Amino acid sequence: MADQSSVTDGIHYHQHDVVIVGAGGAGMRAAIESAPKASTAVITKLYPTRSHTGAAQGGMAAALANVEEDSNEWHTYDTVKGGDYLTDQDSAEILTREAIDAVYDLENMGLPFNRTPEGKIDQRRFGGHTRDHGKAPVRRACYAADRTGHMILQTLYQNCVKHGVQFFNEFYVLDLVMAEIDGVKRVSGVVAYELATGEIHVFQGKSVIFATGGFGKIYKTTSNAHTLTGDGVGIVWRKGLPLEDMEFYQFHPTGLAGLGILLTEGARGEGAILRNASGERFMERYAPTIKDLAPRDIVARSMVQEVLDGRGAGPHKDYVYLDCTHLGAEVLETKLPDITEFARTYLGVDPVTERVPVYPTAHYAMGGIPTNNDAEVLADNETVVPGLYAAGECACVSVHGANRLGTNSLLDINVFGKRAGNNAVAYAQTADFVDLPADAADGVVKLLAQLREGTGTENVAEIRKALQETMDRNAQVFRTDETLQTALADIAVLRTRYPNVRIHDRGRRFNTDLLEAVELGFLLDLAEIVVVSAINRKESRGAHMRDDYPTRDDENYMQHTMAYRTAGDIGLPQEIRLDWKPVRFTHYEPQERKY
Amino acid sequence: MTATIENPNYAYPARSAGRRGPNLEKAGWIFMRASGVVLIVLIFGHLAFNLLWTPGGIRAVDFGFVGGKLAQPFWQWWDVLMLWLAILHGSNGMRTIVNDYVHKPMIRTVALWAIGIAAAVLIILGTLITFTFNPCPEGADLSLLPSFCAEL
Amino acid sequence: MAATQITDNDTTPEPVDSAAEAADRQVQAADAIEEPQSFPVTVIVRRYDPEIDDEPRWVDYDVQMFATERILDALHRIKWEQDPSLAFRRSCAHGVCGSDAMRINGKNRLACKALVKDFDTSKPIYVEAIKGLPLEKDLIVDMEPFFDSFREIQPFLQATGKPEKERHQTIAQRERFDDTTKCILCAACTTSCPVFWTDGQYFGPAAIVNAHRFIFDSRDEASQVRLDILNDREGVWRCRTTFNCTDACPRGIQVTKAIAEVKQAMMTGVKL
Amino acid sequence: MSETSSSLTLPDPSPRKTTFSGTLYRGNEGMWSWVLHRITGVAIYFFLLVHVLDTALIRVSPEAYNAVMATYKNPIMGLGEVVLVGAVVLHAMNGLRIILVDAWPWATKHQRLLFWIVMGLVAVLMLYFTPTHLINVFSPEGGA
Ligand SMILES: Cc1cc2nc3c(=O)[nH]c(=O)nc-3n(C[C@H](O)[C@H](O)[C@H](O)COP(=O)(O)OP(=O)(O)OC[C@H]3O[C@@H](n4cnc5c(N)ncnc54)[C@H](O)[C@@H]3O)c2cc1C
Ligand code: HEM
Ligand code: SF4
Ligand code: F3S
Ligand code: FES
Repeated sequence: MADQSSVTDGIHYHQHDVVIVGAGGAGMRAAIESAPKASTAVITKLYPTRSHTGAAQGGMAAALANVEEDSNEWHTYDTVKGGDYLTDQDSAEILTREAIDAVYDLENMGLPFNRTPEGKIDQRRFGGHTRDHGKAPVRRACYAADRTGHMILQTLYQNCVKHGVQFFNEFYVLDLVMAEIDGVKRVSGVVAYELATGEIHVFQGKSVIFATGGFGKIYKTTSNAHTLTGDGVGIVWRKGLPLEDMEFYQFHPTGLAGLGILLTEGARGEGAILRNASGERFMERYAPTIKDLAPRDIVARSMVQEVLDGRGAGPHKDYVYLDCTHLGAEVLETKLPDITEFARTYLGVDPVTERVPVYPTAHYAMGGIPTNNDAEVLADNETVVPGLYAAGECACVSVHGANRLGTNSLLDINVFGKRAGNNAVAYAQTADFVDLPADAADGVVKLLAQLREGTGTENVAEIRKALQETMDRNAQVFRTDETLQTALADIAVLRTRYPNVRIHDRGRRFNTDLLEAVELGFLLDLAEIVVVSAINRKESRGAHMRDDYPTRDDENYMQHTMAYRTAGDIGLPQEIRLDWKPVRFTHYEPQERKY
Repeated sequence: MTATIENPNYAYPARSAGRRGPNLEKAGWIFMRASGVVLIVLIFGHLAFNLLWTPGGIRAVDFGFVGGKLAQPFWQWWDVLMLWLAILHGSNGMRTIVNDYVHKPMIRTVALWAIGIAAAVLIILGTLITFTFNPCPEGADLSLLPSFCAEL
Repeated sequence: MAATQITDNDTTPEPVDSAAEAADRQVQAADAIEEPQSFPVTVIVRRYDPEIDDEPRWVDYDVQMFATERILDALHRIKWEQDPSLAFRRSCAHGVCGSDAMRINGKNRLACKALVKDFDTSKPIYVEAIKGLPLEKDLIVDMEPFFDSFREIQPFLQATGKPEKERHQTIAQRERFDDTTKCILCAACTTSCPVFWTDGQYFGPAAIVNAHRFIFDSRDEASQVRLDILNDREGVWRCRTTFNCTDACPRGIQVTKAIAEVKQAMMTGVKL
Repeated sequence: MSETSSSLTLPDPSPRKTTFSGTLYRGNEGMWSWVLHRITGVAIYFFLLVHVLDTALIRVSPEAYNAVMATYKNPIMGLGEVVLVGAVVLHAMNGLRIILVDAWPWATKHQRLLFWIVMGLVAVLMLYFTPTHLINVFSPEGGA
């Protein structure tokens, strides 16, 4: 086992067999596999229990059939169809097959799921999950009240404590170190910035797993945490590795209007209904079979359509209602206590007696770092980067295709987190360390110095706000070439302003000012890729709804977008090359998506 | 009381081994409650009898009065029990408080010993006096003694 | 997107109409209210930069706030518009990650759950770091001692045998420890505890809450181990039932009750 | 292998400040009842030390004992006795509250109400005790 550390020239060097970046659900699930077998370091910019997995509410899908007949084949079908057939079907099969063990693993680790009267794990309905290929909604989501993600995060952290996993808390990974050996790019380690001291740490690892979560902060209204700035995805991108399907960003239908705080789809799973200003249950018009439990892209789109058609509620007619009043206080207090409280606290609306104003909120990145089914990161459509893995929301396997089904992400982080952990250990047990180049830390040192010593006058918060606003306005649920071009032009301007940002905090300790500037850099990079990929996809599929190309175009676009960075540096325009990657099919022929 | 130190005293980093191991905290906790309940009866009885129900209250408390009480086994046992429980209860409470606020090991040791010694001395002294007490000491001014001394 | 005419062929039971109507009226009434107005609020933050300051100091900031906003928004406004060097932790911004416990007007709260409207804004709002953990910078404290206590109580399920599927548990058994599963390890409770402030040695309510979560889990077999750990000089017996923890807990956990249950389990054994 | 990063952070160059305590923590009934309990407990403790010693004088001589008892009869001490009895009553009643809060879930839940009940009981008891006692203290010599 390698587990050493030293200091040279003020830079700390550490060596671990497996280095995991991120301590959310995916990172910690991987750590639980790898820590008992190999020296493992988990580097995380947040204390593990602060990770945004803890915010997930509704549930985790698995065809346990505890309350109703179910099969993982149906689950696969739903996942593929939910993803508007862009889902890689072999990956979806793995996801749904291993789902069952993933849930039992968590239960055995201690997760307190809600129970059926027989003492088994209880299950509830969720959008897009159906029995027998779309016949009716099915109870597939395993849940713990409306804090399933909280319980998953806590349980995984608890088990990391049990295994003595070594955490480096509040360490921001800012760079990936790779070396080319015999023409093959290999991973050598990562470089991190320690928030508490401002010191630089280089972690050398035989294998490195990225599990850094999403990047919802490219949008203004989002269910995502302030810290979800897509650092991991941005780092990989800056290393010249591709990103997949970045145009597919999911908008969750029921965010608290104006705030974006999420109200789980589990509410609709329990029977809540969406209504427009006149009280009409409008989803009957858009998805007659499963109505409010249609997949998110469809529901979000329908809601926006209602508002655009003038049927929105509120003083500005800019939201619709989630009606839970008929569920009764009992169901709300026992099965949906947290969201009930959110509505009361943040909107002053009591779901027991009042309808809750809701509107779609930026929620989940279907795209990200491309990996194969073994969670290995891809350098192009096929070539893996030896030793480099990615899992969780930052990765794109792709099991979610063009639109993720609710409860499939908590599943994804567990199934592919586990796979990443196992494979990373197996690799580390056979491979050697790749030598760190002497200048391993230079990139980060330079980046930080540039920002810290900048003498410009630009304000980080202002640029970020402008970015988020243009993204909200122009690259949201409905997109057109025109809006996307506007967004692109705005981002280009913001990119030129970015190098002139001024850091006011010149200190070393807990310099959050500096880090917000670094994070903004990633946001700018990623937002641009989202927009460029979206412009390129001239069809509507899943979460990507082009008003100017309102139909799905399987002939030209039944393939994944692959974006590559060909040039660019901080402040310089980046050059993005787009390419395609075929979708993998097994059993399911693309069909028109009706619910 | 509530305005205490900003930062924990790093002379004791997070629960050092030296402060671990078997202890009597549980017994002490139960004792505080049990003795408290009994003390209510004893102390309230004591106060009521001496200050409220005896005509004249505090004015009437003198050697004669106390001597008269302590001549009876009932009050002897009452007072001794009260003495033991109150001292033990109070001392244990003081020990808690010292542990809470006195962080310098030297001073803490001294304070804890002082509480212990004071408790031992007072309990022994009080018990001995109650049981060896003579309400009618020889050669004393009869008017100061309990009335029954006159009959001797 | 085709918007067909409004249909009314609902197959699922409709909510009781009166309730829906009532809700509607309420909402309509709310709709009539004018645009919300922002107003100035003075926030006084206790700043401390160990690289510059010998001692913490209070700094005043004036910010424009809306009644529905949170104290976290005020801090962001200060950081983003006035003084970017202000340091504090935060992430989720809706009370589920436990990052931003701080002392606001003398009480521990999550900044993201403290709404401006709940304060008397004619007076300044005081914001300072939580008490009893080493102050690192501004509103940031060192959380390691806190997590040390948490880790010490063996906060993970200990059960022998590997069941084929799930371990069974009745709804009632699951309910028994539901309250304490809600903990987000924000430390608001532990750092509101007067006993903890005295020397930082007390395990603290958060550790006990998390022990409780396992002690009363019917699947766990190590309850006694945890009870022994907490039957310590610095364990449950140090709790003086001051209820600051219960009042501070942003998740509404009945912390003192949980502590009482752990004490009782130490005396009479675990009753599930 | 340590579990956390703490072993890796460098020790602080400057010692941490422990000077300023910030604002007073604004606890509720539970905290203030504990503050009162503690203060009264300490007060009673020190009185008890003295009280055992003065009572011990009965072993010395009736004169000696009566001499100290005379000081207890002084009006200022008489007022002090009211405060002391108040402390005992408060400590005792709150002690009962603590016991209930520890043992009985209903009381745990309603501890605030119980605090005010305790305050009420203390007031009632003191309204009974104070006049009776002060009449004795201030009544003319030999009024017994
Ligand atoms: C409000 C909400 C509700 C949801 N509900 C559900 C649901 O009911 N069902 C479902 O299936 N899915 C749900 N999701 C989606 C799902 O929760 C997330 O996609 C999933 O939890 C992501 O997990 P993760 O491990 O990939 O990332 P995260 O949990 O976000 O963790 C990211 C980790 O990476 C670390 N990190 C990031 N950048 C760096 C860096 N530069 N250096 C070091 N560390 C870094 C962070 O510290 C963190 O530990 C929900 C999401 C949200 C926002
Ligand atoms: C009259 C009946 C009494 C009752 C019912 C009573 C009850 C209690 C209880 C239950 C406690 C424990 C508090 C806790 O653990 O939080 C306590 C503590 C204490 N008691 Fe008493 N007590 C009584 C009399 C006395 C007397 C006579 C003294 C003084 C000699 C005294 C001194 C103390 C002290 C110093 C403490 C510690 C306070 C603390 O730790 O905060 N008590 N009492
Ligand atoms: S018990 Fe409540 S206050 Fe304490 S850490 Fe947990 S959530 Fe925070
Ligand atoms: S604040 Fe502290 S004293 Fe007990 S009731 Fe809570 S742990
Ligand atoms: S920011 Fe997550 S709890 Fe406040």
